[in-house]
Amino acid sequence: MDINLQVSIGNITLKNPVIVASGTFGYGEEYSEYFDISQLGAVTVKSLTLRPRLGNSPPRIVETPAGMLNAIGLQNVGIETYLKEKLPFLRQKNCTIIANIYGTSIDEYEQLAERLEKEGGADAIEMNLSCPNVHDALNKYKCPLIAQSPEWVEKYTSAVRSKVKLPLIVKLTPNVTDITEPALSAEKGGADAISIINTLLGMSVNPDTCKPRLKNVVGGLSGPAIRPIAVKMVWDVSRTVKIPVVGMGGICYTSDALEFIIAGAKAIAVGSYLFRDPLAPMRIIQGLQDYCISKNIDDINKLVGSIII
Amino acid sequence: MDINLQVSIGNITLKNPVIVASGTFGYGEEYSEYFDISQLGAVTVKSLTLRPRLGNSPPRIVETPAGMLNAIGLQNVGIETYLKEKLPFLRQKNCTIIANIYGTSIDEYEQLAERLEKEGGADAIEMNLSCPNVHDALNKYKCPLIAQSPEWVEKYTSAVRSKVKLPLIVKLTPNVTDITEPALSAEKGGADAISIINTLLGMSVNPDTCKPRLKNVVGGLSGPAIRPIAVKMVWDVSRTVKIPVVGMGGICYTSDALEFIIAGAKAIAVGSYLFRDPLAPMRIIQGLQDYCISKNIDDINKLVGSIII
Amino acid sequence: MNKLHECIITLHNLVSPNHYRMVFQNKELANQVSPGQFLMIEVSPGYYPFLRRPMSIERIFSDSVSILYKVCGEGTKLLSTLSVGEKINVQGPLGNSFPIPLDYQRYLIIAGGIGVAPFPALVEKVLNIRGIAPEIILAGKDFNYLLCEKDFRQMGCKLHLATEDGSAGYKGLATDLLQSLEETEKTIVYTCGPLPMIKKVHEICTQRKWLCYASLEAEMACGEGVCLGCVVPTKMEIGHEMMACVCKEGPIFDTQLILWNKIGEE
Amino acid sequence: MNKLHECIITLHNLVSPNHYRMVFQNKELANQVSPGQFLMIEVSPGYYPFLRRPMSIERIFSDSVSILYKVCGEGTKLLSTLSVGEKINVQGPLGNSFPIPLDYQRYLIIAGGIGVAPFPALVEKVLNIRGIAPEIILAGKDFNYLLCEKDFRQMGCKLHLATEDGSAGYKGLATDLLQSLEETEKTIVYTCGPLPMIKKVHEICTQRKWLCYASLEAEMACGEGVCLGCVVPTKMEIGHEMMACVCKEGPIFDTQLILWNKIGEE
Ligand SMILES: Cc1cc2nc3c(=O)[nH]c(=O)nc-3n(C[C@H](O)[C@H](O)[C@H](O)COP(=O)(O)OP(=O)(O)OC[C@H]3O[C@@H](n4cnc5c(N)ncnc54)[C@H](O)[C@@H]3O)c2cc1C
Ligand SMILES: Cc1cc2nc3c(=O)[nH]c(=O)nc-3n(C[C@H](O)[C@H](O)[C@H](O)COP(=O)(O)OP(=O)(O)OC[C@H]3O[C@@H](n4cnc5c(N)ncnc54)[C@H](O)[C@@H]3O)c2cc1C
Ligand SMILES: Cc1cc2nc3c(=O)[nH]c(=O)nc-3n(C[C@H](O)[C@H](O)[C@H](O)COP(=O)(O)O)c2cc1C
Ligand SMILES: Cc1cc2nc3c(=O)[nH]c(=O)nc-3n(C[C@H](O)[C@H](O)[C@H](O)COP(=O)(O)O)c2cc1C
Ligand code: FES
Ligand code: FES
Repeated sequence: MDINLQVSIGNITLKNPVIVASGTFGYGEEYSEYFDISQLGAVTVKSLTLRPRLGNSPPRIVETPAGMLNAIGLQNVGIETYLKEKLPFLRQKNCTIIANIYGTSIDEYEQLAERLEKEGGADAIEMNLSCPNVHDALNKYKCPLIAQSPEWVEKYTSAVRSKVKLPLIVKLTPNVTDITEPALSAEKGGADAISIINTLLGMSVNPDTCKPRLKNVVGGLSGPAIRPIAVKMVWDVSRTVKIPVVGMGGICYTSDALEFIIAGAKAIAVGSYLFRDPLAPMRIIQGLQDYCISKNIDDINKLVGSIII
Repeated sequence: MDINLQVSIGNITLKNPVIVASGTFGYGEEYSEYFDISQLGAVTVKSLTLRPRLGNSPPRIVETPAGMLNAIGLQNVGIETYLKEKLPFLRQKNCTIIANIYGTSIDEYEQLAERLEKEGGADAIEMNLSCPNVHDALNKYKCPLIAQSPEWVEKYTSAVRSKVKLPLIVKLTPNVTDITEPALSAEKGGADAISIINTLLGMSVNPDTCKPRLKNVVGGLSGPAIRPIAVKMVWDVSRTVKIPVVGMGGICYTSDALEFIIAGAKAIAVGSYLFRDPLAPMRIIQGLQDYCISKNIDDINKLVGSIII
Repeated sequence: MNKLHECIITLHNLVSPNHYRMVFQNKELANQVSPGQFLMIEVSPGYYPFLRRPMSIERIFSDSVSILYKVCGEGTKLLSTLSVGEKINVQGPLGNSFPIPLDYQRYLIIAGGIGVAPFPALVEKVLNIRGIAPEIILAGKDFNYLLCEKDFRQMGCKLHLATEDGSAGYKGLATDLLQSLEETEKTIVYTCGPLPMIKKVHEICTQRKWLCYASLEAEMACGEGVCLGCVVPTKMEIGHEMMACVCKEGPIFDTQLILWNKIGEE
Repeated sequence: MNKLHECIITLHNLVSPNHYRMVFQNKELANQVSPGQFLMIEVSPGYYPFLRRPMSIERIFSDSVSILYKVCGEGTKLLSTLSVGEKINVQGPLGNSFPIPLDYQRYLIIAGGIGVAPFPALVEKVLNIRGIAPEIILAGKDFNYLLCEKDFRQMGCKLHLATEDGSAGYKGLATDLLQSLEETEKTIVYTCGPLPMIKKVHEICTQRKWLCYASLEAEMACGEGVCLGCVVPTKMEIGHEMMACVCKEGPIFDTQLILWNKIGEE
């Protein structure tokens, strides 16, 4: 049986629905020593900012039950170095590239998106409106995120939308009362897809020292621990908006990817579990293929949102 | 060294800060076969409603990575049976009792609280404004919770406050954008303490059947998986309100309890981990004692909120 | 009465593809258990998996207990890696046990697949207090999965075998065999296995006015009636529906009390 | 080049209280590794724990590799329960390795506690390419924790021992011993151990103008420079602070490049 694994997001087509999540795959070089990364549906690069960022002070990560906290603080090479030094590698490998961008103002997001489009730096843009690990000194630990305000989500999205033609994916935070609100705003703002979820805010304390384990005090929780929360939000959002949902949060195995797809995700991303098993995305691509064969499904798109309530 | 483990909540004093969480200890009978439950700081009973409730259809639970989802739907014997058949046992055992109540209107909460006070049915009342597993048929899967609206939290709290003198604990949901808002409302409404966190909304899908694993589709996530989220919320709330915080969410060992206490919880509750190890609360009481000795702390209250940032 | 037991594994064998028998020693536990009850077993330390695993008691010895289990997911896989001599934390005994009314001559057991697990202990007890060997319908996918056959023969039971592929005994289902059994005698039935099988057994028994007890399964967290996670809809309370805990009011139920129409098709 | 290896455990011994040596076989891996590099080890299947554990390479054999580790938390405890013959998934080699400049006569190693782990392989390599046995300051809490002492003696190293309680060698710290060593020779220093020790070694080396390489530790998720979790503040880029990944730019750093004033007291 010939199985179609291709899925479309905006006007691009991914070979298969398996993406790697921003911040867990660098710019592709490292894990290309482990497998042929062109086999992926797409590579999402680490969040890019206008200027290089140093990131937060260490310790930046803590392991937690079935997951981890991170407070990297968007350390990255900056867009210019990306275009010069990282992009050629990804292009040479023939990857579908999703460039994840982070700005501190609408203007910065616009600049980043325009620069990417102009330089052919991406096949799609993911707007990270939901990084929990950056905050201004004034509001140090409250860190309100753009994605926590539906109003701002729409403003940011429509601003960037008006500047570029590239498919636009808006990445939202799970740290909200109702995820469908910012999702609807992103759709209204002209997004081509919603990606959920970014990490959940969390912290950990070392009882021996009475100090937080992360230097930044608060970090973002990822990994299988958060999977049920992510699946629920994917289900909520996919029933609410008409644009595709990219699901992520604790995906390790094929069965996890299937949960998201059946709940309504058109594509999925593997994040922290890459650290444990860099080959996980390849196993999942194969697993999806096998599942479709065993279930006699000729097109993975038929599986999207096929949940029976 | 003589260590003081006593902590006060409103005008009651608990022998120690270790409570058992509502819905994970029944009405005390079962686990009293495992240990002397009068040793606990307090016993929180399963949410009580005016009339007995059948609860949701099975399956009601699913195991998840380092946690579980539940959708019990507040099955309980109802307040009258509680007073007649369950309370005498708890009283005879000399337990400090926190009666957790759930109503579908302000009026029901008032009735429940008054009835409890009148009958001596509790030493403190915990208002469950955050159960994710009950919803009206109309709004089936959105299930807005009282605790998601700061305004309603204040209304509900002050209504019940005006009716009873018993210490009032308000239990909030983590499914909000900013937990400090409902916490402040509860404080304004006259609560004596905040208890956090109730479960996070989640779901799980069986890829073999394409059906949700819970009959109720959505359930509440508990267990160590959510601990970092809970610790962060305890830290947020305890810096914001003046009343004590009862911390819970994934507490298994002494070190977990210490995380919450150091982050700002005056008391803590053990929940789902009881299912794994019914003796966990006793181990934690002993562990807190040992910790204080090793750190030369003569009063556990000195540890509350002692986090060094 | 202490219900948390550190046991020592004294035997751990593969008994057929994917199926293991484990015997663990703990006199206190062995002295408390009755046929039909179950245990909640910690398959590994730490959080993975988070919950204990429910397992029926297969046989009861003077100072030890055996379980018979099928590897189906991560928990049972981890269980299968434990070695003789290792310790294992066992909670129990939990739940009710098989009622053995004395006014029967025919005790009939219908077991499908791993559903056979609680029956060796039951057979021994019936032999003990009634001096009668139960009659058994033992069904499985193929001859590999007719577990405990030898044990039952040694105990003197009359056996009816059924396999789906006909590789041993009757080719077909346990319930077909049940249909073909004589109706005359006053019979009490005990059954355990896949839910559709139990339901069918219940229907046949209802027709024949045979008393039927089934050992049910449900996902469990506490095993103690505390979490209310493992319920099954019943008419145990007269007049209205009651959610009964499989772990507390069960696992053994009079099948007449179960609200079959409220149980999903799975 | 494949970096994910299924290895077979061929030896697993308790070498002193709470400390184990594990040897695992995999020719492909053994052929790739250099002294100073490390491995990310899967201590158990499933999610508990979620991350791999970083471990230095202790010695390199023709078709196997050894690690030396201390049990300190759940991960290393689980590791210690594995048996000879079992399989273990190992990622590596990762990180850089010890530079061995050829223009030195004196190679000096300062190891505190389990910090000794990467040095047996280094000694062998220095012997190999320089024909000189490094001199070693080996320090520990008490005589139990002077790990690898015998191995180093067999390799012909000059050893200076220090224990905090004086139960073997000098009573005091490794750095006291270092202070007391002669300054004359052109010396290159390699160190690994508790961070305060490394910092003190760095200060002494700075005074003496000795080149000093330290093997650093940091909590790690990926081990591959991908997650940016394991950084240490450095001046590796001229003119401004640079967060270097211990797993990629390290674990071996020229201590002059580390921004010591930006490293917390723990
Ligand atoms: C009272 C009782 C007695 C049982 N006796 C036996 C026995 O003697 N031998 C035997 O092989 N099996 C028995 N089972 C079923 C056994 O508990 C499950 O096969 C086992 O829990 C599966 O765990 P897993 O981690 O391998 O599977 P997974 O599918 O990975 O488990 C995931 C979760 O689902 C639960 N679960 C999965 N299948 C079942 C099931 N059939 N029933 C209840 N919970 C389930 C697990 O406990 C766990 O919480 C019994 C179940 C009950 C309720
Ligand atoms: C490059 C490198 C090489 C190492 N080589 C060795 C060695 O050869 N022998 C040895 O005994 N130890 C070594 N360590 C330290 C070892 O990795 C930790 O002791 C181990 O990860 C602790 O795991 P745990 O689960 O037992 O402890 P836990 O405290 O339960 O671990 C919790 C989390 O913290 C991390 N962690 C805890 N302590 C450390 C630490 N000191 N360094 C890095 N992460 C830590 C764990 O990896 C885990 O993610 C090395 C560390 C690094 C970074
Ligand atoms: C170490 C780390 C770094 C991350 N960096 C980014 C980032 O730069 N931009 C972003 O949008 N998301 C970032 N994320 C979030 C992931 O892309 C993903 O949304 C989240 O981790 C949930 O998926 P997971 O549970 O599979 O990891 C990061 C996550 C981790 C663990
Ligand atoms: C099976 C189950 C039933 C619960 N029932 C209630 C309830 O009736 N009322 C309530 O306020 N909280 C209920 N909770 C929530 C717990 O009291 C607690 O807030 C939550 O589980 C987080 O703690 P934990 O991670 O330690 O379990 C229930 C939790 C579980 C797991
Ligand atoms: S398993 Fe908790 S009530 Fe039955
Ligand atoms: S551990 Fe991920 S970058 Fe070093």
